[in-house]
Amino acid sequence: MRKLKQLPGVGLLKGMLVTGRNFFGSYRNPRRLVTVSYPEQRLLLPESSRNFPFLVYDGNDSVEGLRCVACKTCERECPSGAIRIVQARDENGRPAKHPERFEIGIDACMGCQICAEVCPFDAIKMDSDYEHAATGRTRPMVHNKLRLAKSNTYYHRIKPREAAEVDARLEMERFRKEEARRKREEAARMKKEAAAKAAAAKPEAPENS
Amino acid sequence: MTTMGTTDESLRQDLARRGVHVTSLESLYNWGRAHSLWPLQFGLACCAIEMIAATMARHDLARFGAEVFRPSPRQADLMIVAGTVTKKMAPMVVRLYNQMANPKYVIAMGACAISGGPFREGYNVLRGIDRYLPVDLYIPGCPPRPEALLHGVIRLQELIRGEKLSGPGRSRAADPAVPGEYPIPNYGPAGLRPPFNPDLWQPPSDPDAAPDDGSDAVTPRETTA
Amino acid sequence: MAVTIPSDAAPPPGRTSLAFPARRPGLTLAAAAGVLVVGTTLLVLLLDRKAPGILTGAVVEALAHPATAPLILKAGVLGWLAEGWGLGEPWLGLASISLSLFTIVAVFMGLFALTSIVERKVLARIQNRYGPNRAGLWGLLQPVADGIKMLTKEDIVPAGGDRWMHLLAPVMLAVPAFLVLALLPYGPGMTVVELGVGILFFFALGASAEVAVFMAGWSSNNKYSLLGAMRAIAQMISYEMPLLLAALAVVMLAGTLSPTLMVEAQAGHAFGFVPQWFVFTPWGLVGFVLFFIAALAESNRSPFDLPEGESELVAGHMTEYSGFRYAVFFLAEYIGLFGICGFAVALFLGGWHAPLPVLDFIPGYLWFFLKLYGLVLLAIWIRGTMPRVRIDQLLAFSWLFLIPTGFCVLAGAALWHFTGGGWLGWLVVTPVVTAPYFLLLPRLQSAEANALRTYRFSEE
Amino acid sequence: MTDPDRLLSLLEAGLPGSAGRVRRWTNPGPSGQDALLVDPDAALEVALFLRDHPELQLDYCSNVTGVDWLPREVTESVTTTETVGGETKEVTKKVTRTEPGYLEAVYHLYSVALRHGPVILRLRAAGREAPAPLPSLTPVWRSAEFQEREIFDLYGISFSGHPDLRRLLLWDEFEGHPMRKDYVAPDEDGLPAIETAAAKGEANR
Amino acid sequence: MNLTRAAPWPAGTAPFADPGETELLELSLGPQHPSTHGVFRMNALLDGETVVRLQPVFGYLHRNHEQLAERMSYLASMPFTDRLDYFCSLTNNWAYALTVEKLAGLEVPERAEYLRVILAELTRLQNHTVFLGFLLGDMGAWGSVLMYGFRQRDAVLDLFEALTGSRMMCDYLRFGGCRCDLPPGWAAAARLVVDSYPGFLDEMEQLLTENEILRARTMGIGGVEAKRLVNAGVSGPLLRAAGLSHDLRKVDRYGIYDRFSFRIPLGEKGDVYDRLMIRLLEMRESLNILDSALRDLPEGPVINPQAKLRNFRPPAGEAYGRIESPKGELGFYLISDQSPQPYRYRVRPPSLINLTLLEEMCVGAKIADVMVILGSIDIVLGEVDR
Repeated sequence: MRKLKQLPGVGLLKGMLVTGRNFFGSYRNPRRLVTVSYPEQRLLLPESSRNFPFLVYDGNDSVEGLRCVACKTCERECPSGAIRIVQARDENGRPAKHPERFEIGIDACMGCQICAEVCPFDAIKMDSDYEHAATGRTRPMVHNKLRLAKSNTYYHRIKPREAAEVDARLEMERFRKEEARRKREEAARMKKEAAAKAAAAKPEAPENS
Repeated sequence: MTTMGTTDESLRQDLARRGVHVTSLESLYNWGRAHSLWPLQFGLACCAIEMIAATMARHDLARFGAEVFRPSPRQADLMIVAGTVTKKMAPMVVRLYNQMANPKYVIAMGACAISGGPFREGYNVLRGIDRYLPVDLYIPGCPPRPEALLHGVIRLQELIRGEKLSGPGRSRAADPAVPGEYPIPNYGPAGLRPPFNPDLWQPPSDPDAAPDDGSDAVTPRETTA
Repeated sequence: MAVTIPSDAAPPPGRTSLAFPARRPGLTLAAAAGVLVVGTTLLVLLLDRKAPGILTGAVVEALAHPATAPLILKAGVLGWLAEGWGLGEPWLGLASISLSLFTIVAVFMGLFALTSIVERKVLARIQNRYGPNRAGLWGLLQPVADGIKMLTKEDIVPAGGDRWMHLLAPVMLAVPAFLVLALLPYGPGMTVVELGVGILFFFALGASAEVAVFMAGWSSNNKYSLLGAMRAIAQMISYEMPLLLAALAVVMLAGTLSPTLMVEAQAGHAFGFVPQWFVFTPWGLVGFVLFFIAALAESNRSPFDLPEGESELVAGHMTEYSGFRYAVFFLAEYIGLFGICGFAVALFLGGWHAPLPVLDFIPGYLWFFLKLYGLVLLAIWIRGTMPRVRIDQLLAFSWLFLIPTGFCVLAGAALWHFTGGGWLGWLVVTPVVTAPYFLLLPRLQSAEANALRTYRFSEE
Repeated sequence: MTDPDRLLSLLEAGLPGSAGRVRRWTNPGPSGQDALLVDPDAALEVALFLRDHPELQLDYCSNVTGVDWLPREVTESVTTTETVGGETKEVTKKVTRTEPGYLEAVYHLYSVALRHGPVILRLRAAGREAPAPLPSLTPVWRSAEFQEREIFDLYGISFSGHPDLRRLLLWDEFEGHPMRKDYVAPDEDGLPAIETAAAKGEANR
Repeated sequence: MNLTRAAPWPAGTAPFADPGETELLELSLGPQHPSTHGVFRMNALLDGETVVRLQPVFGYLHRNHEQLAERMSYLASMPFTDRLDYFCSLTNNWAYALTVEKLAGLEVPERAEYLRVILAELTRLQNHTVFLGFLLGDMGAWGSVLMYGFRQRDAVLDLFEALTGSRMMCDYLRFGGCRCDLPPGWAAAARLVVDSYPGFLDEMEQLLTENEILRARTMGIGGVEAKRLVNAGVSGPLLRAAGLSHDLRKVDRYGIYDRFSFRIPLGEKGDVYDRLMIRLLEMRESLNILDSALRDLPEGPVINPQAKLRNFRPPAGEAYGRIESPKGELGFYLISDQSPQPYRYRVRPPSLINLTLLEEMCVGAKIADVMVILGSIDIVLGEVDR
């Protein structure tokens, strides 16, 4: 502990110097004046910025093109229980691979992106739109399937890097599937051919035996 | 009455387009209140930090004349319920609302204040402050970004500027039938008594059907083909 | 002290709605507009009654002589009243005073509106943001918006509070604050009420503010208000002493109790450029700092805003005030600040005198307001920087440092008088008035608090 | 230093007769944090010993918490000797019995002075019925004060010797102890329970 | 030495009342009050302005975090930990992830460990920055320091948002690593923020450390000797301000903290001024850690490939893990019964336990000091009440 060397009051003056510097600095130095005039100017959100989820659809139709297959993984994993999915049924009453209803209550959603993380089909992604203030609580706060569906183009616009990765991955998967299907078909064809060959050869067999 | 009001409004808009500004006392009054929304300095949880962030240098709520956060409810015009309202806290929130002077507005900021949010299954969490208070604006998010709060405040300003002072559809503050204060719930053995204020909120009869309160249209099916 | 307040801090929710019909603001506004229209019509009719040649003449004259423009205009109106209306002496005197009062009130109300927005903007800039800028051009209509809102807000008297005291307190605070303005010497011959004992009257009015604040705190039936009110009493009593002592030094040297004469005593420039304001003497400088610190405390400005004490007492004595009466409190605080800063200008900063002879062409009343506003800006700057002091530190600061300093200033002024100023005066007076700063101030805190601390670092 | 066997031997040396009242509880998981199961009657004594022993100096009680163990069905093989028809033979039977539930208070102790830990103390109340009494360790470690109040509030263990045992988080009129595993919050507003996986307890299943 | 407390405060009585002279005033501060940092309540008994007794009342933000977590999968609790101490979501994440990793015996890849250190130190920086502002606010300064603090904090939050997607509720760590890798340019942006910090700290020191009013308000206020603090479970900067070198980053050396060289600043008196200064000095040390962590950040995977995202069932057992969060020792205690939900999920909240000695710090001080002392403890109600 040593004696304070300076005169009393100097500390206060130093403080006033700092605030004074900030006062004048805010007129000259843009790094000091950090205000973003919100409705006119907006902060550029980083690509990973997230708020509420949306459903991605490919192609042009927001219902037919949905990637979601109603597997309900996100519904199970959602920590705040904000997702509700009703699986569609086809005319025979069998479960179909698309959702009849898909609702996200943004009045409960906490934007944790676990749904997007666990989705095996890259169908649900995080939107960065934040202007959702509304006067009502029920209709505006429950986003239904139509409202949730946003095109892949939109996804590319808000998150170009991520969307490109996802597209590449999906393309790869599709390619693999296609390859697998082709191989399967090839195999089936080979088998068929073999069988046909065998069948063709069959009549000869009894002759041999 | 309603048709008269709308004619009036359209006439005024028409005049405004031609450069004639008809300033009635009503719009002056609404303009004044819209630009002088002093919020109650009152934060409950995480959302309060984003509310504070909205008043800070980067977002600067003060630009809208709303930076005068008053710690005393008597001088506040706007209650931003920012954060989880627990059952233990709910009576105080209602009391604070009652202590505010008319005209007063309530913003439910964040998932918890709207519906209890991710915590709504807990035994001590109120599932939405609208069970006890009339909420003017809901801002979803967990927490909403500061910009979302600014957006909400701008929307509230628009609402205030569109308020009527007389006739049907007049604002809450101008309607003598609307009480200025609401009953304060009591602590019960497992929750609050009563669990909600039936004048303000009723449990939805059919929770499956999303009720239509007409406040926002549903987005139509998008097809570009 | 007997406090019989329900144990719950928040008052019971009952309330009394008062005459001001906040629930029907439209009606109120319509009535106000009606009064305005009728009043304007009457005024126009009155002006029309006689050809206002005298008035036009006065305006032309005033434009030609800006330094005395207010006086010329006033004389014109009075002349018009006397000639056109044949007003006699008692009435003419009344008209003269009313005119001055009206002008002063109008000017200071405008200044209040301006300051409320300037303060918010300056603080915003200190904090690196814009501040209010949406209501009107650059947000200049912000005070109008605030005013409209405050005027139309519901007015609440807390249940269990003392209703009439609650109603009267803001008025009691505002009236003395405005009365102070009548004593200020705005320019040569421009004091509204030329009172021989102006300083005494000023301190008497200042003392009445304490009563008003305590009324507000007591009548609110709220513990925070009560604590705030008690703080206010202690603070204002403690800080009136240094205020008085600093003023007394000026009284001694100027040899008068009239603010106008004090300003006149500071006329002229030494060596042709150093203004002979009291602040440029050693005792005057210390006295001015003393006066300004005490003025901040008297007008409850940061860092002495303890009665309001937002971080611990919510809003202190104003906690229960809403709407219009809260606005009156607000107004009274600012008017009080203007008044006390005006006195600081008159006593130490040379009143209406220009700092340099070459600047004499600018009218004196403008100089006065410039200096006054400079002090107000300084107060705002201080508010943007400093934390609040604690109540015991506040009182100790006054009784153990400011008041002894005040006596030293008094002694310094006496010595200055006997040495006749000059280099001898400087030599003698300077040690006397700065002694408390070196001797007393370091002892206000313990040695421990005065020491710089060093901190150890552990690698483990 | 915090090896339970070493602790037990120190305890036996310092507090003769503690062998029967303090046992080792082995943690089956990979964290390897074993605990001492302390008889409630001996808890205060043991705690003081652990805090003041120069070799231990467990001066820092970091965490205090309650655990509610529900009654559970235990199936175990019991071998008995039976005499069937004059012949004595060993018979192994599967017996299902219900192990009674109990409430438990767990203390995590560290030493700030000697930088070791954690030493875990477990105190078991006799049953789950309120008031499930346990001795309070607040007189030994002040940090237990709020945490024991919280356990009292949420689990219903009443700590004897606690200076100020009131509900910490909930209000006084509240009935029941909501952190117990069988607590069901009453449905207040007639709303159907929220249909979420989490509420139904079937996350990830 | 008697470390236990005095007798409880009997309801409605005034223990030191002298009926002949003064009447004591019972004042309820909160739950809505400008400087209780949220919905915290203190019942104070005042003799004039002097505090005679003071009792904290909790639970106004009790949102049943622990009960909800016991009904959820391990992963689903991660976003809830963000909301405990809502200033420091990443350190909360880390404490939880660390405990689950102990419980399940999971390894963390090296790059993820570095990322955790970087994010934890950034969190510490922004927490302490905001702390300064709120403390000055409690002293009645008109928001300037808070604004400067938030200006600087926003720079850190921008980094968090660019990496994790959210400003406050990051939900970034996963058991066995981190959720995703750095976006391009992140490290350079972080370097810029780190480089801008010393200038900010200099300015704050110029504004604060010599300010006479601040010194008068903080020196000799709220000090309690280290031994009592330890007994009361107080941790973090409070303990270090009292002169005890206890920092879990050094004591437990969790993560990879043993690879960084940093010092622990220690105070002497443990009063509010020391607490403020310790935090200022800690920020400088954090900058050193960040500097070397950003420099040495290795390449590699950010998550252990063995870690399962869904259907995560740790083996039966229990674990207690703790880290040095900006507020103090943040611990998690988990019991697993091999089901997807933890059988017992417990948070050891530093904010709550640091309040144990609040009354002792406040008795005898003025009512205005109570706010400053409370501010210097640096609580967050989300963590106090959970």
